[in-house]
Amino acid sequence: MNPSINVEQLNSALTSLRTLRSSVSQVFEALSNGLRADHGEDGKEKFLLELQELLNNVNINLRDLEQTTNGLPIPTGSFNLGNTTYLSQETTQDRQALYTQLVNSYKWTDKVHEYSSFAHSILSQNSLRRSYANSGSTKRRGKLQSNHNVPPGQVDNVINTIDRSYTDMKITISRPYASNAVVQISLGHVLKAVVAFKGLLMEWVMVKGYGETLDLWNESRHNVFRKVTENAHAAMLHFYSPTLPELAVRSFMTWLHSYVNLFSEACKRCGCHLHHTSLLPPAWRDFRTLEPFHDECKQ
Amino acid sequence: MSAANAAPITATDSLTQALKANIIPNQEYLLQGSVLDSAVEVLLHRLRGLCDNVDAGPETFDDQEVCFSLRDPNQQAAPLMLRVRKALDARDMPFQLRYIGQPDLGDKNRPTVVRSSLDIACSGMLIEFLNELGCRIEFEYSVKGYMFRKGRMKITVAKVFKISQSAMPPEPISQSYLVELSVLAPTGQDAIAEDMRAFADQLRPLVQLDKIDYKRLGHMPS
Amino acid sequence: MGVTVLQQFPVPENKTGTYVIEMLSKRILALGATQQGQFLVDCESYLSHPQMGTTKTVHILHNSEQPASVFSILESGNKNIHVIADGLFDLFMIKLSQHYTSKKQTKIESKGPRFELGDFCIKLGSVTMNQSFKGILIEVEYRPCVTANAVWGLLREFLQGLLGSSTVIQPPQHLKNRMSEIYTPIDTVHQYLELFSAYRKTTALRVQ
Amino acid sequence: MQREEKQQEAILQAILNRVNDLKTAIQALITKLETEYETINWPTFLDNYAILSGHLTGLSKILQAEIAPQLRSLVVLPLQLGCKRDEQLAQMTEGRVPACTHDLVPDLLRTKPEPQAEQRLQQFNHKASTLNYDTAQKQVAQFTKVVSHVWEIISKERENWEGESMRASGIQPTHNMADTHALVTAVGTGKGLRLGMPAIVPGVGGPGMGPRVPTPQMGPSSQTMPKAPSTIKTNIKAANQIHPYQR
Repeated sequence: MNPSINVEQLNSALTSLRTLRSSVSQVFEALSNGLRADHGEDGKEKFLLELQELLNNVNINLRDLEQTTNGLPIPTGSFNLGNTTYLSQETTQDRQALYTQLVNSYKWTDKVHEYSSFAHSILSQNSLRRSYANSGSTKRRGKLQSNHNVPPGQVDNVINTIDRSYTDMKITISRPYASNAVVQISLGHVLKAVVAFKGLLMEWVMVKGYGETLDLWNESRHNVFRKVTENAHAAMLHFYSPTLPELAVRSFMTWLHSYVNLFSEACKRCGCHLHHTSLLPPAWRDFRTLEPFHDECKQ
Repeated sequence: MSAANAAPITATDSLTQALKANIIPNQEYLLQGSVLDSAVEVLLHRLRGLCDNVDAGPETFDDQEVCFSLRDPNQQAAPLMLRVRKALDARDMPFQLRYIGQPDLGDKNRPTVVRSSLDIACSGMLIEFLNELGCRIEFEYSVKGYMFRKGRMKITVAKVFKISQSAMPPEPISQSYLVELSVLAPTGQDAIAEDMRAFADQLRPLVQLDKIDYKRLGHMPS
Repeated sequence: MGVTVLQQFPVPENKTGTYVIEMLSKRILALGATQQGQFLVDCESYLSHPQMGTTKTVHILHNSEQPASVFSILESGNKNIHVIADGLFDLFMIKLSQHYTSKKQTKIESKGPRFELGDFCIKLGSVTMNQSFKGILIEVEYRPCVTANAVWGLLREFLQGLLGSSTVIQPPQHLKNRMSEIYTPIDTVHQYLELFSAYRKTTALRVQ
Repeated sequence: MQREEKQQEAILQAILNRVNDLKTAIQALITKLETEYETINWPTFLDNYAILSGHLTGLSKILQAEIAPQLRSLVVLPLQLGCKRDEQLAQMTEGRVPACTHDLVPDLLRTKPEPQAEQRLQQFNHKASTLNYDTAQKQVAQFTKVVSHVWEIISKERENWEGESMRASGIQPTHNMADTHALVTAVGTGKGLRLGMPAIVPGVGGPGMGPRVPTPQMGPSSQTMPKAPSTIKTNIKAANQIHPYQR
């Protein structure tokens, strides 16, 4: 929108245009009606007088319009009206199907607004801060680079270094969605995992069995790997460190690597492979000692 | 739940059922021909236009076929011929074990060769298995070419090579591509043969697909 | 496909096979398992024609867990060569009937209920040959794991829990030298064949 | 007696139906010719003739068959002839025969060929019976020769015509029978593939070469007459142009 256009002026110009139009239509109306009974005897002259008066009116109105339009600033360049330009081309409202679209978009924006307000209220209570957006200290904000905006090359470097340090854990990087890495990990013949990164920030983990097909969203069909996935999410959040993102990834990978003995090592606490109720092997690894425990035995 | 807990039927029973219902494709309808190397591009073009899998382009294959024979212990019947086909370009695919019966050309009115055929996908140590079973390798060759589909019909255009013993590049059998049009179907579906004849006519005069009796040709003095 | 162990379960002197199966089913259901249908493993053996030289045996096995497959194991001397094929392999054996003849009276099968318990799959099979009851085979599969040596301790613990801690559980002969390899369905079939062959040698226990 | 009468009636009815069919077909043909001669589609018009001949053969079948022996023994005796117009007869014949006159009756009730025709037929019969066996044989042979020659020409033209599209654009034959047989035998029986056997030199001494090719094809043999196609083509075109039914 061009700010230099005075809306008041524009309004008055439009009003004078309207009066001009109505006066012109009065002229035509009088003309079309022709002589009427109330013109009386010498109707012809009266009629002509009336017509003259009306035309005078038109003249006056036209002058008014000219004056107001002269006062308007000349717009620079053409207006960009967007899709509304097409409005002039199709006048039947039904055929434009605008109404439903408008209603839908209104609903959308309404929903977005609602959700974002909910999200805001929830996030503001959440102590687990994974971004700097509201991390209090304004001083640190400037110095630190955010760890979800890291060049892909650096991410590759970090992950490849981790890959090289394990012989029985193979890590491959792919980037199916733009620049963010999706990392596939296969750990011996025990399990496969897929980790979605945002920069150097781990966002999602899914653990599956050796024979299963890997994807980001479908859960494993085996109970034990569903439990491991659950624990891996906990670990991902536990290891999160905004200041040292590399360390977070490295610690997570070390932790994940400890699952290499998922089936062969017994629980450190109860000494059994299978927990007597859940019938699961020790699917929890201590964050520091990496010792295996059943979920139920870890306290 | 009770229905799910019903005892599974034995494999033999289900096979007998399938045999009774006549749903096992054990007949091969076959037409054969060849096309000179110089004209193969034209043929491929035409097939691309005629066949179903156009959008994906022609499917290539590179197979090795080993032909085994198993002699009759009573020395009465002709030896059993078995063929094993393995894909050289996709090593993790299962082997294909084929039993092919005597070709039946029938009279002039029958449009295609009909022969009984069993196609079995096999994995594991098939070659060793057949060797231990008592089979002898008769000959082997490799075929490399293109595969097309048109409904149930399969059209292959392939070059046949001798397997070279040394590191030499494989030597082609002739200056032509072997063209085969075949359908595997259960017994008695002779209508498909007419379709095949109609399709073969569309490839004329580029390729002459015919019933060819290799047995008769093989015994002809050359 | 997870690692599977096949275990023979001794039938006490004065009990029938049906009784033992029922007892074991109750025990497994008490652990929280659900029954998921029935299973069937069968085996038919073909002997080579005497004029073909040394006798060779072809065992054809079907497993309802892999319903579209036919497992064929050729026994020649001390070598076992297996081929996994699709269902038409049975027709192929008919073509070979001149060369290999079926020993109908040794057709043997194991069938019974199939349970799922967490990641485990347990099958209680009663073995019959020629309609005569031969014994009980328990198949336990732990599905998440693919190598036998990693999961052996876990499986032993489970089996001992199921069958009583006094049971001695040894890895099956077939698995002993391939403990670190990836487990495939044919390994299960080999185990069945081993035990089926053992049953064939013993005389029939009693009519069920 | 009654049974015979009934039979006779049925046969007459059948013949009458056939004749009526024939009549309507002829009528339709005539109407078409008279009313639509400007817009007529000649191939469909020719179909009408086929219908006619179908009806005729149907009729003659009935007459030839021995199902009507009684009819042969029946006699039609014209009792009275006259020039007076007989309204009933005219109506029955739809105005075609107004009276039973001396002029028409011999033709209508004729059971034998015309005397002139009979005479000529006798002449031919006589000629045929007196013909020498050898000469007859010779003539038959000659005729067969001519027919087979024409047949040969036609089939050869057809062969060339089929290959026309290829050769017109200058493309060489695209397949070779010898190669086909070499490939099929190699794949089928392993000829040339077995160890220690000499390979088939492509095209030389391969199976199926020479005159023993089972299905004579246009493959190599048609190369012997490279000029023919063009003339044939023009001939066909010319024939098309003078085709009477082409519009």
